[in-house]
Amino acid sequence: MPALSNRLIAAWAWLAGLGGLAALIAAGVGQGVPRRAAGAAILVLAVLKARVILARYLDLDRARAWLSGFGWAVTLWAALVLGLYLV
Amino acid sequence: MREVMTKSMARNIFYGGSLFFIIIFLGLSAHSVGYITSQPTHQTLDASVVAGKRVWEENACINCHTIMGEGAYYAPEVANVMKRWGVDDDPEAAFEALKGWIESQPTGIEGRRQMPRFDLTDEQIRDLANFLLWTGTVDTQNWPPNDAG
Amino acid sequence: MKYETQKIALAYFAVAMALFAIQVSAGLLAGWVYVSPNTLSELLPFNIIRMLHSNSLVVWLITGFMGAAYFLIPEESEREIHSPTLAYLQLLILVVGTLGAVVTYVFDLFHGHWLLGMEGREFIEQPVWVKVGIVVAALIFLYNVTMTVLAGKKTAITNILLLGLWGLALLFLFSFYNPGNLSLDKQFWWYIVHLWVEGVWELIMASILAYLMLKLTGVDREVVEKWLYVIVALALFSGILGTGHHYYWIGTPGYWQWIGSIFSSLEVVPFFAMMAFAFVMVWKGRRDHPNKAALLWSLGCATLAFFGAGVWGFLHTLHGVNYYTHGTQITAAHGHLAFYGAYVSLNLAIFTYAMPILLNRDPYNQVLNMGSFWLMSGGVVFMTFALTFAGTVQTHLQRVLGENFMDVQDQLAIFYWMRFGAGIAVVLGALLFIYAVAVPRKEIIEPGAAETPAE
Amino acid sequence: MSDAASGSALDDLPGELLMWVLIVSELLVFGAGLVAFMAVRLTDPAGFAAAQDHLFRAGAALNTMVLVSSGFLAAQALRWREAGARGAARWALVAAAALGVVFLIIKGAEYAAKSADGIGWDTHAFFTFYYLLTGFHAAHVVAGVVLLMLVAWRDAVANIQAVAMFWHMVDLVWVLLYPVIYLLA
Repeated sequence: MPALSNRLIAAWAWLAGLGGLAALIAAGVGQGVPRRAAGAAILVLAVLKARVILARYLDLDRARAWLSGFGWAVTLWAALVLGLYLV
Repeated sequence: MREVMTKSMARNIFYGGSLFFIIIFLGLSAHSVGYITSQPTHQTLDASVVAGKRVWEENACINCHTIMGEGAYYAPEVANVMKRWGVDDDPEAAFEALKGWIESQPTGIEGRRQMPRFDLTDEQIRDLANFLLWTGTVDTQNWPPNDAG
Repeated sequence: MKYETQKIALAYFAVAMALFAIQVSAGLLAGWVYVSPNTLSELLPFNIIRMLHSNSLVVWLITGFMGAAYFLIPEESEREIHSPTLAYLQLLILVVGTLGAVVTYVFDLFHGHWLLGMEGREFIEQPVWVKVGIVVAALIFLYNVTMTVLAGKKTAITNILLLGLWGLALLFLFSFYNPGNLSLDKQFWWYIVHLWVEGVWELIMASILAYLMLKLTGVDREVVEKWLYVIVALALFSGILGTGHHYYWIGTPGYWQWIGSIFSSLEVVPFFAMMAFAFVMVWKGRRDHPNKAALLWSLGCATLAFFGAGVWGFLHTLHGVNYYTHGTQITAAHGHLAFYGAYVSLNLAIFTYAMPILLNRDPYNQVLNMGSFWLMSGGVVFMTFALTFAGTVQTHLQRVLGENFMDVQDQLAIFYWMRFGAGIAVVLGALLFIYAVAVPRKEIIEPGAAETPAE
Repeated sequence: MSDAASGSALDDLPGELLMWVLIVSELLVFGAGLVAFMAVRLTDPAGFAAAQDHLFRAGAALNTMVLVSSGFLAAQALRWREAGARGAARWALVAAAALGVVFLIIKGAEYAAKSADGIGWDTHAFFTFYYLLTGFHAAHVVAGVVLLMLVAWRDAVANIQAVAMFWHMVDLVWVLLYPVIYLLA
């Protein structure tokens, strides 16, 4: 088997870790984790995961301007969702 | 300069993507047919209602009226006309009201929109009334917003 | 004209323009009945006038598309049309069918007859025998053009055009299916109406527009065809599920409200892309084509389609809005500008481009033609605004306040007068257009003269 | 368009431009759908929360792992194919597709459990959105599995790249959809 890409392995590890963390936070809501803070944290984690996919899987780290453009769009979207969640 | 788009790939994406959406659309269409035919209104669809629909079509009613909001916009909505007339729970009254209406046309009043005189038999009027009563019972997600149609 | 059989298009365009004249005249008459309702109310009631107006529109647009196909396919595939005889036979069938439908409507012949009588579902009122004739004509047409393309060069333009025309014909088959359940009837009726105008017709439109851009601007075929794929991809990706915006209130499941709202909101994107495409091509293009009128119609088509089909469609496509505006004059406003911008202008663009070539007389007097563009477009745009205001007032009075339909209509009289005035401009523009392209104007032009004398 | 966009920022985008058009369109569709979901939730927060409790969160978390792992394999396949390792690339694509099937099996089990509980799309507004959004996403997964197998067979670099981009888009949509539908209590 040819060598695996370390950058992709790192991306995969990040995605797995962030996803697991989000699941843990959500599971903790019944056990004392404040609901609103948990919601915010879950959405921040979602934005981070999206950025990892855009940068590493979709190779946008070779086009930084596009990466930040997509990053902003996803962030604004998450802010909108969070706003709707918190009102 | 790097080629940002090749024609063959553009073609493949077009055909593949269209196929994808067509399949989803057909799946949802099939589901909708199943939904419509499982509604109570599908059970109450009797021969008279179907005959009434035919009367509706043969006289090109839809080219003045709307039914469920579709048609011409020259004359009132008819999907809820029986409710507007207050006869939606009484087929006999619905028949009488419709017969009275049709036979009083055209009014000939100057400056008023004229409904033509349609020479319908009592049976045809009864079928048409049943069709309109039936249409009023379809679950249209609460449309129209009010009795004005 | 490089290929002899391109001449077939001339007959198709002539029939199309004759029907165009009938269509706008019937429209004007209907507009007059709106302001003076007793007119002809016993001889030719409103519903018959409207059938003439809408049916002749559909038939002339399709005849124009077919003529356009006969005109551009020989050039694209570098082959003569497979069989000119079949092409003329097909036109004959269409003309007989159209006349048959008109006579049946006007005199209400064979009332209620299953084969000969008028069918009475909106836009597909043709008697069954005419429908069969349409299918036969469509089969002849598809056989003829497909054989031509298969024997010759295959380009993206002909591929997309053929796909659109095949889709048009196949979807028409749903006009033979008329279930007793009104909800089912409507569900599949939209398979024809929506999947035509917001589906396969867009393919035809985009490919003809691409052909015109190729000829008028001299931009590379490679570039034009890539754009074409992007546009048609966007059109079908949004348009197919966009059908959901007709499934809000007809007894179909509630989920269509969300599918319809989201996908049909995106239907504006392909129209924007078409407009961007047309303007970018003209800017990029190095060719200074003498047929300025064809260029004007092409750009006008892309622009008005964007506003009529795109923007005016979006205005009332979200189900929360549509709940109140459905079936009001807002729909009429959208319908008029969308059909005019997308499909009428497209046909007139290809007529304007092709007629001088077919009649072997270019360059020619374009001022009248360009004048007709501004007159007609101005008229339709004004009509659209008048009907949009009428629809807004109607929505408020009837749907929000619950006032009686006829009482509301009486209050809209001023807008209907404005619409009638706009209609006069449109009819004059249409007649001017037909005159400008059909009547040869003998002009002595020095070879290489920079300008036509009329300019 | 290459001509029209010469020297423009579009040249910087890695991969087929039309794939990026597709990615943006899909993000718009799902983004709008999720925002609509959150907006409708405001009309009945308690009902939405109660409905959400019927969801199988552990399965969805597992599916996140499945999809991002599959995405990894697709990305790795492209690298390998570019480096000339065709055999390895093919196996990675087949494995990515297999994980897609695993995703669908878990999703199918989830739908079957809902159905067994008598829950359908019209039980509650929550479930209408749940089925529309996850169902539309699952349809993309089905298409992705077919495409991955297709390019494992017809393995030109451009083909693998386009399909990998599609697959990453499916991933991307899932990491945005999963938290909103399953986790925001």
